Amino acid sequence: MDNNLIASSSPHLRSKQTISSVMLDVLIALLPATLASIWFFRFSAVKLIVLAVVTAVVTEIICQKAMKRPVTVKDLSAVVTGLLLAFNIPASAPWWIPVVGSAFAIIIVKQLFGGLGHNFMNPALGARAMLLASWPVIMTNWVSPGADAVSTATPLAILSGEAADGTLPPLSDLLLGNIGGSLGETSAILLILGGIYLLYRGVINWRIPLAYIGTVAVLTLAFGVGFNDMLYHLFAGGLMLGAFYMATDYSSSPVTSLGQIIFAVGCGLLTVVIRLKGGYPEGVSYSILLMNLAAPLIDKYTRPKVFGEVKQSA
Amino acid sequence: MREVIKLGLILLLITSVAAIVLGLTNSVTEDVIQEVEAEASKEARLEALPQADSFKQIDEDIFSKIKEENSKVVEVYVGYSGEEVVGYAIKTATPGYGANIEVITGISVDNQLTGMKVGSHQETPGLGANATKAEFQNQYKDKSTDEEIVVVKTPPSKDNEIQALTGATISSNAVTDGVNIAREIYNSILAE
Amino acid sequence: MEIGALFTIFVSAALVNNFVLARFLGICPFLGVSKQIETAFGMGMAVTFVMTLSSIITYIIQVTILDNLGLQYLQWIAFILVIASLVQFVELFVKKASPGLYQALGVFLPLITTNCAVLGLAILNIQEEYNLIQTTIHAVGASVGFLIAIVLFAGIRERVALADVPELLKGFPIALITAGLMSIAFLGFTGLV
Amino acid sequence: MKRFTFRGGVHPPHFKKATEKLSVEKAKIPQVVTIPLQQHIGAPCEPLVKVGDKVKIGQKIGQANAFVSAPIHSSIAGTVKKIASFDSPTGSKVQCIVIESDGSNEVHEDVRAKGELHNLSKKEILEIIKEAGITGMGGAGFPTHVKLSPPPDKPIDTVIINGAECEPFLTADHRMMLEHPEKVVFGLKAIMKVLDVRKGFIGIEDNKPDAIKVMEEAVMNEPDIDVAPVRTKYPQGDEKRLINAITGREVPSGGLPMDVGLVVNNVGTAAAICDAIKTGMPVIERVVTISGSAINEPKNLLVRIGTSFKEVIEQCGGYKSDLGKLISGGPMMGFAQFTDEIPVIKGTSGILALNKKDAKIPDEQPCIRCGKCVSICPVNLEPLFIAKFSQKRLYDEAEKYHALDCIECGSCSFICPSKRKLLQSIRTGKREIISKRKKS
Amino acid sequence: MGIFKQFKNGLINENPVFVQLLGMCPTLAVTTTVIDGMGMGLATTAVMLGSNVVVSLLRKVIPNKIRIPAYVVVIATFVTLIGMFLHAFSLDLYRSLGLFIPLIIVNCLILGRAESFASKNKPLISFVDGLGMGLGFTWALMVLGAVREILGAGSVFGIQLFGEAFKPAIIMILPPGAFLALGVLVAIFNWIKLRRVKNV
Amino acid sequence: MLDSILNPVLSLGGLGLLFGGGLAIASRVFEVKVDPKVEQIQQALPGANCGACGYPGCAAFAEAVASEKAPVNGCPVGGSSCAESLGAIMGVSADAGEKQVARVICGGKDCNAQEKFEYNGIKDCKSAAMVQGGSKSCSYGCLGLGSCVEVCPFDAIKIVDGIANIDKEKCTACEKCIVECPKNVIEMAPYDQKVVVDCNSKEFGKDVKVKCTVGCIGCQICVKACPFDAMEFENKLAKINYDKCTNCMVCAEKCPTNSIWADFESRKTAEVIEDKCIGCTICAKKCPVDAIEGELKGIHKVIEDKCIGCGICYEKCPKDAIKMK
Ligand SMILES: Cc1cc2nc3c(=O)[nH]c(=O)nc-3n(C[C@H](O)[C@H](O)[C@H](O)COP(=O)(O)O)c2cc1C
Ligand SMILES: Cc1cc2nc3c(=O)[nH]c(=O)nc-3n(C[C@H](O)[C@H](O)[C@H](O)COP(=O)(O)O)c2cc1C
Ligand SMILES: Cc1cc2nc3c(=O)[nH]c(=O)nc-3n(C[C@H](O)[C@H](O)[C@H](O)COP(=O)(O)O)c2cc1C
Ligand SMILES: Cc1cc2nc3c(=O)[nH]c(=O)nc-3n(C[C@H](O)[C@H](O)[C@H](O)CO)c2cc1C
Ligand code: SF4
Ligand code: SF4
Ligand code: SF4
Ligand code: SF4
Ligand code: FES
Repeated sequence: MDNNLIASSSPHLRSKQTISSVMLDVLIALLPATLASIWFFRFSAVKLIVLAVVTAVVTEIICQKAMKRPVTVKDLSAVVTGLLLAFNIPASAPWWIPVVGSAFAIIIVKQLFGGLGHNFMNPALGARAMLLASWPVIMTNWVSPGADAVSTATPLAILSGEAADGTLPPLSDLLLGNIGGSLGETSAILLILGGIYLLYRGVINWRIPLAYIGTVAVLTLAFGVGFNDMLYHLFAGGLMLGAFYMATDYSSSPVTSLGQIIFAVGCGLLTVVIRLKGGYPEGVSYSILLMNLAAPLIDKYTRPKVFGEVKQSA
Repeated sequence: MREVIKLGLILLLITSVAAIVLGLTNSVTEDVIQEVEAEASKEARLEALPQADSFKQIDEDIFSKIKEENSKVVEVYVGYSGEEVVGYAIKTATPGYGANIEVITGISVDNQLTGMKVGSHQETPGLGANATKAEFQNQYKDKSTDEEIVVVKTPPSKDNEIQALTGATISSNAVTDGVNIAREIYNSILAE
Repeated sequence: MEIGALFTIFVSAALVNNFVLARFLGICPFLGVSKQIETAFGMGMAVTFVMTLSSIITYIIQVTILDNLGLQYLQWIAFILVIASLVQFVELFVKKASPGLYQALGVFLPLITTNCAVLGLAILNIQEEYNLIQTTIHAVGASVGFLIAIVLFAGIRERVALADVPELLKGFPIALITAGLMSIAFLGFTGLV
Repeated sequence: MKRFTFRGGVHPPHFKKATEKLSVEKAKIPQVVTIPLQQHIGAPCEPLVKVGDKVKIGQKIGQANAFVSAPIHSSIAGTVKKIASFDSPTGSKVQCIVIESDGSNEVHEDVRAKGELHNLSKKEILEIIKEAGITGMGGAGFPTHVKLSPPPDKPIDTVIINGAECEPFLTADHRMMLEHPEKVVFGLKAIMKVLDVRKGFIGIEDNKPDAIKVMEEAVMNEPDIDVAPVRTKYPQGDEKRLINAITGREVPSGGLPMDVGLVVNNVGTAAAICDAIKTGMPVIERVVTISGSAINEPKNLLVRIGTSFKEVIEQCGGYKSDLGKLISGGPMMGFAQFTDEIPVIKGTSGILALNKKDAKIPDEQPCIRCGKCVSICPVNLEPLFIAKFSQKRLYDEAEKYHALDCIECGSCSFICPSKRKLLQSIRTGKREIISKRKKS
Repeated sequence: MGIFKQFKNGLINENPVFVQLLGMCPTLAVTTTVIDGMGMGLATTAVMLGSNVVVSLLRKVIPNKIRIPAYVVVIATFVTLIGMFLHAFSLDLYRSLGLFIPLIIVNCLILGRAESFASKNKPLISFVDGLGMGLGFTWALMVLGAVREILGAGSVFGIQLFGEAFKPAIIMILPPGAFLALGVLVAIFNWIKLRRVKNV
Repeated sequence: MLDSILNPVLSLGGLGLLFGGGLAIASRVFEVKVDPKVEQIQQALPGANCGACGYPGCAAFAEAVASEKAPVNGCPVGGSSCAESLGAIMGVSADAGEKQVARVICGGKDCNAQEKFEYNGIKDCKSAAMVQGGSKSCSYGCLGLGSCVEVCPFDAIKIVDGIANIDKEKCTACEKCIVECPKNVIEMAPYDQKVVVDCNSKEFGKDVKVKCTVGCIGCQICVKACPFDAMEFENKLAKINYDKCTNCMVCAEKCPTNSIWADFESRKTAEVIEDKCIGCTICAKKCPVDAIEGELKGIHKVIEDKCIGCGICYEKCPKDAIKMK
């Protein structure tokens, strides 16, 4: 008893989960899909993923040094951002696309707002939208999987009738990922697998993915899309990626349960509207971004009813 | 009440002075503006139909017939070289990526496209907006009016094909639509 | 007038060509009065009211006076006069008639005079050769777009105000960057309808 | 088995293994006790003795002059040595009476059986509870007789005995139920009689199946009393959560259990009532769980009030070498102490000594808005926002987010992956809000 | 304040764009190129010179109650005049500035200067104030235009700067680019000012 | 020609008349009384209604200024001149009286005071004070976690060696820090005050002694030492009556624990200007420490070693023959 004791405010117990463990879980969940994309797109996938991740990490370090803040790359959030950004670019993209994108994601979307948890917008998606607007040709040059990477159209582009010359691949290819598209939006099965892992680990909850995917399914049918095409809408494109990994991004989605459902339904609605009525064949990223904008409002107006709260009667 | 009248009058005075100044200036610049505008549109038409040296708006009743046939036509000018009719400059507005794209198509009386000029539009700079570039517009030159013009993404292999702007198929299609409408109008109404 | 075309005008004005985020109209109040959701909402409602009313009145003036007398060149000055007076008149009226409404909306009215969204809208209506119904729909669409943008913006700003934004960027710079990111998201509406 | 529960909550590791199988041992009677004159919520007591006075076990030495207060009794026989301020486990200095034992263990003559339950009137029972200085043994230490005198406009229809013991490490209530089920039932019946209530529940978390079984046997012949197994989840033991779990009623925000016709008492409280009636012995000792990673031999001890922590811990084999933190109470709600020279009081349900590693709370990282704190808060609050507002000194905003409804259970701080000290910020905010309210 | 100081005031210390953030709409809308920025800046300057002088001359005549409508009329008159001249003599600029020419009327910068400065000061100094503010506005617009044109189109004044290899980021000439560029520029401006204060 | 002038004049003039008159009437009809101050402020504002101040228009801003919710320099359009006139309207002139500044009355720097435990929590004094009253062994001392630093709008506070230190040049006496500090260890003292008791402990001397080497132990030596009766005792703690204190610094010299701070460097000694001295002996009589000697009618002399620099002689000398240096 001669040494000083430690004292702190209760509670004196903490759970084991930490930021890094959460982010590590996300990376683990993304691993199968990452391997698949490397399998399908060979070296170009490796190149893009490595560049995106390394740039994200390095910019984060530089930024935090410049702003004289503690360097927190160990929390792995920059790695997640880099990886997800890489998942959002086509395999044919030149080397500087992931570099510019990651830098934009980390600096403009994340660090300028104060870093982890303070950004109101999903960094990877913000960067993707920026890249898409800046270099639409590069960002929409989809190639088919395999060594000989020829230009193809994505299933959604074919569905929307934009690419008149394409034929729809069989659904099984869609599930496995043997289709044209960006690095990460290929294999629906593996993405869902990873998603289930995240659900199991308690990193994400069921609300956002389920409400999102459900809304898309219901609305595509309601818009008069046939059942079979509806399946394509679910498994093609970035819906699984978006629903499990990007709409669930902590920073940019609401924290309340009701809010998360509203958020996800909004994402679903916008996705369908953009896909079927808008200017792009794919609507996942923009719909998530748009709902990101609404997240603070949603949070504010979906405050849960406090236990025992009595509604004031006038 | 006195104050009300006073304030009203002062404002009246100021607005009147403003009106006088503007009226005077307008009477000076009005003609200039009209001239400049006319010059500008003539130049645009000229780019589409270089053979002509003067333009006249087409007769009302023919124009209304054209309008009936296709409402996307905005205006039709007859091009003269001296007294002789050498062709037509047909302005259309077709929906592009951003908003309507105005296209002036020049068609000579010998069934040839003499040129095309993209006017006001709201396409994305660097993408759809590249439709205003000469390389793109020149593709339409000297094509026959007989066949519908088709947009392809690869270098054209047939005579009636033009290559789309990279990454801007929608804009390319819209522009080509405009040209095709002009072509059809010419074929169905003007050629006689 | 078919409903579909009107709907197109509405959606286009509200989302695709959002007045604030795509057309850059009404930026000053957008940046200035967006620190809190409640005030932003009040501003948005006031703008909606004034834009709609002034669009209709300027349209009538254009058709009955300016076009008739060939005085199109007086359009700008006439419109601004109309708008300025209209706003002031409405403000006076509301202040007297309903202090509650004044607190909610009226206080925003003076700010609207120098809001280019109002004048811009009035001029655009004429430029686009809309008729009265289209003008009204366009005005409502544009103001709803303004309302959406400013309320979302205020929501985000309330959140950003609590974030550890670097000192240098506090205030306007971060607000502008926020608006920029919003504008990127709004690109998602391009090509809609 | 039907299990009751509430919305939210967390699952901290139990750590109960160390002591749950150990019967309660009687601790050595200390040579010196330091008895604080305020061990309860409410007004402090006036000392009834002077330095030099002789006192006996169970003798009243502190007089409660206010209604919300409870008398204090001597836990040993001996001489009053000092009356002065000392540190108490509640974190402030309190006036204490220091008594040195004379080794006689003489019991005061007032301590005698008060009669049979059915012979005693409500008033009499209440008076017995009051005079025995019984206060809530569940932690807060609210004088029980006050709780049992609800105003006439608040009819009570149900009593719940709180045997949830959801705090990790603690097993005092558990052992009490296993070893003296009859006392608990007796206490409950006494309470039911005072309140004229038909229905009684004993809520027990389902990680104590043996206690559930024993209690069920004990109430076999009591048609009005049911054992209600509740799901193991923190803070199941909070009275409002327990009420919600067992009866489905929601105590209004800012209200008390009696607003929905309920009274909740701790297992230990019930047992103390039993003792007070059957033997007349006031609260002079209580069961304390001594555990934690820096304790050599964790134990459940029956400790005299006023014994110093140090002495208690010595009876548990003392500290392991790397003591880091000493906590009075459980790890979720207990108070960290800076010395072990503080007395056990009526509300001390546990003494935890953690080693350096367990003592250290990890550094805060920025909130990543994972929303976990929101989804587990048993009161449906949004801890991340309240904490943020409080840190930015926006106390009005914090109040709008219902900061004052926080029950300080600490679940949010526990669950946060960013290790944010949410509850500490919320507490700061609450304090500011309250002091502002008082000013205006 | 001396004449020169008044001039410099608008250029730097109270720069309408970087410091006061006034007239944001034209600032953001017409800065896709340096030329447009300059055109808008100069047009605004011209209007401000005119209105400042006239308002300053009339400052004793106009009753307080209707001063705002009166100033608005004065400004609108000048804007219309500028519009007419641009239309007649510089059609291209007129077209690319488009809607934002009439909107000069509602640029708070102009009304603000008329109200807070010209209505209280003599014509000469009002003129200088207008010139300073106007040129301050102009250079800011040009800088913004330059940044956006270089990054978004790879050119300045329409002259291509880089070879084919440079793929300009189109976003810079789209609306988001305007917000982002201005945000960063204001931050840089603040930073420079801060450093100067520190060094002094 | 006539048409092209007449039409515009008629139509625009008509509009002008209509609106000018209309508004004038309307403003009469719909008149609502407003606070004259608001009106005044509104007159002084640019009236651009641009919203740059964050309020919806000049009127709203004016109201906010009038009710002191907005600062007088809140209008970016109006600039400094506008701020001045608003300031004049609002009458924000410095209030009379001696300038006060805030001062942390604790000397318990890292090396002087002990920690009673290792605090493991939020770096905020209010929050820390809620854990066992803070980790400093003295429960009255500055915790040094710098909450006051954060709230000071003028950047006047720094944490030096574990306790807060206020720069009196920067302090504007806004009292924000006083409100914030959970330990109530910040107090106002006159700007010119050169002697301050740097301790806040209300404990008994012997308790103070074990906790802090520079705490006031209540020995009352200072009370006896003070020649001007300026030292008082309150709650077992020495307290200077600033009205009586002459900044002579004797107390600080005498305090056995050095818990009284004094700015010794600025200490002065009196000196007799020989030319002016008429030998009235007033100074010698008044000097509390008998540091002046001299014969009646003779030139007086200050004994430097004895002089404490209290300045009494300087004040009392009828001939201004004493200077302080
Ligand atoms: C920000 C942005 C702007 C675009 N602008 C145009 C445009 O102006 N014109 C156009 O045809 N396509 C534009 N597109 C591309 C279309 O969305 C679509 O991908 C393209 O027209 C399909 O043409 P492709 O088959 O040549 O790839 C734009 C895309 C983005 C992301
Ligand atoms: C978060 C929290 C957890 C609690 N856990 C328990 C518990 O496990 N056991 C218990 O008896 N009381 C617990 N309590 C206290 C009860 O709410 C309640 O005060 C007590 O059961 C009342 O009985 P008493 O007055 O006899 O102490 C807890 C309180 C809070 C706020
Ligand atoms: C300030 C205060 C006043 C209370 N007043 C009453 C009361 O009037 N009646 C009652 O039955 N319980 C009252 N209680 C007791 C509470 O119901 C509760 O049992 C006690 O606070 C312990 O609960 P806890 O351990 O959950 O905090 C009061 C508690 C506090 C803190
Ligand atoms: C479930 C989950 C999903 C995430 N999704 C994204 C994402 O879509 N984009 C991204 O940049 N970072 C993502 N991150 C990483 C991290 O939260 C992100 O960098 C923060 O937005 C930065 O504040 C995710 C993290 C988690 C735990
Ligand atoms: S649990 Fe922690 S990280 Fe998650 S939202 Fe709450 S405070 Fe933020
Ligand atoms: S906010 Fe309060 S009640 Fe909710 S989890 Fe945190 S400590 Fe418990
Ligand atoms: S003076 Fe008060 S607020 Fe400032 S650091 Fe010390 S204890 Fe904290
Ligand atoms: S907060 Fe105010 S009183 Fe305190 S030091 Fe700063 S300026 Fe002085
Ligand atoms: S410049 Fe457009 S609102 Fe101010």
